[in-house]
Amino acid sequence: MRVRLQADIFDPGAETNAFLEEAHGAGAAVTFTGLVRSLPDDPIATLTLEHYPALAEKQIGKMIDEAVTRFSLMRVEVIHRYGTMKPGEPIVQVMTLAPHRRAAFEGAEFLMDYLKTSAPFWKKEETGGSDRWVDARAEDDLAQERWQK
Amino acid sequence: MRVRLQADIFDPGAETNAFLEEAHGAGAAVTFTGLVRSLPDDPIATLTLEHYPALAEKQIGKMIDEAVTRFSLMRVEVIHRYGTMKPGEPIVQVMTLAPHRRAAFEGAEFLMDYLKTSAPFWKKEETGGSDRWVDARAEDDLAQERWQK
Amino acid sequence: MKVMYFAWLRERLNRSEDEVSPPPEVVTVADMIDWLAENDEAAGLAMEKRSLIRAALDEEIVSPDTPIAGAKTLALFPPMTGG
Amino acid sequence: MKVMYFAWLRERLNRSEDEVSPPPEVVTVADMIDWLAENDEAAGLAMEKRSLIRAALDEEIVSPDTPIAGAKTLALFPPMTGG
Repeated sequence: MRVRLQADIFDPGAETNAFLEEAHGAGAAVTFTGLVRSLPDDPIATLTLEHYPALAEKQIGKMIDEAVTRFSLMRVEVIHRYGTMKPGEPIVQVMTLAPHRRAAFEGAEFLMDYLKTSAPFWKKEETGGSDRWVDARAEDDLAQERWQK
Repeated sequence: MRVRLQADIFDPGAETNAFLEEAHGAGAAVTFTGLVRSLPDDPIATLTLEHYPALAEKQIGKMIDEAVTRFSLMRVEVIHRYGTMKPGEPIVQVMTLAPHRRAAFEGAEFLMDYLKTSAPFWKKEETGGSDRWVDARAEDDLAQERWQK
Repeated sequence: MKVMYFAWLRERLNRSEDEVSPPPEVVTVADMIDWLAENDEAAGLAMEKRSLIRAALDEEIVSPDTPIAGAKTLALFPPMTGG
Repeated sequence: MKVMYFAWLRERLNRSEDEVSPPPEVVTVADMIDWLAENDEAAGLAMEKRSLIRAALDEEIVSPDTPIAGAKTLALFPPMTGG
């Protein structure tokens, strides 16, 4: 299963190990784990992700196809959560497998850059009493644009 | 412990989970795992890594200091094996933790590029009856050079 | 035609979808947004900044000039913040 | 002074280290490599291509023109292939 959308928390290391079980003789594996951030100068209580399930699955599937072709990846898996989560919990994990490191790194970065701007999820931060929808970042748009041929 | 050199095999996912236990509110974690490659057109029986222990520990420590400063990483860990290992086994793992994804990715790539060219390890592939020392790749020198300011 | 709303757009409209029958002069996604905004005060306010509204037609992300003819579902939402 | 050898250099010399006392005209790492190559046929052959020999002086990677005065250990090895 290349795309998994779930409300439940997942175990980052266990997912990596399961992914590596079929390593097919590959030389390089990259795991990116996105965590619910909570820095001292910007603490949050919880993060809630709303999503559009059918479109999310379709969009991420397309991104994976593109990444596999473009970077000749041997395998890719994306896990993305929705619902409410606490600081420190994993939100998203992207795993790539390739003969050499450059492709594994680039494939994972490409997928993360696209997930940020083109996967139908919306983040809302709850900080004590007030809620705020997270604005899309211009930086993320730029990160995505650098992959455009 | 930021650098670990060992002959024993390690568990990639368990190492990532231990690393993530002190996530310090970070938003992004990257794990790179280098595996003993064995592709159909270039199969190997075993891979043996020779190393120069004191220099390896020192060199990797310097690389980590440089990566932490340069990419403002919150935490880094490098595990590197030596001795004889079989295809599919992990050789090296680099883990980085940062507020945002770009730094975590770049820090891990930087460390891998430096490990390839500047950490005193030498790989020998055993393929059926014959042994051969792996040549340094010009590609790896170029990958390292791109980080030079 | 079903229109779905997500994130703050859903919250400001206080509903997650509408079932609508736009008149024949509503041809594109942009026309549809204009028509929804004209016929509902909450929608008019929520979608005042058109540049903040993204659309998907039958689970395909589309630009505002895309014709809606034949589509069953239009989803309207703010810029995505996944990952 | 101790000289250590690694990888195929160690294999071709059939030993992992030497204890040597170079004459005073041996000033730099490059001089030391020349001196070792002159005084041992196996070393001469193994280090024929000087561009393939890297050096570390007291656990510090150095260039061939580095003076060896005062150093306890010189390590000689092929280009590294870590990671």
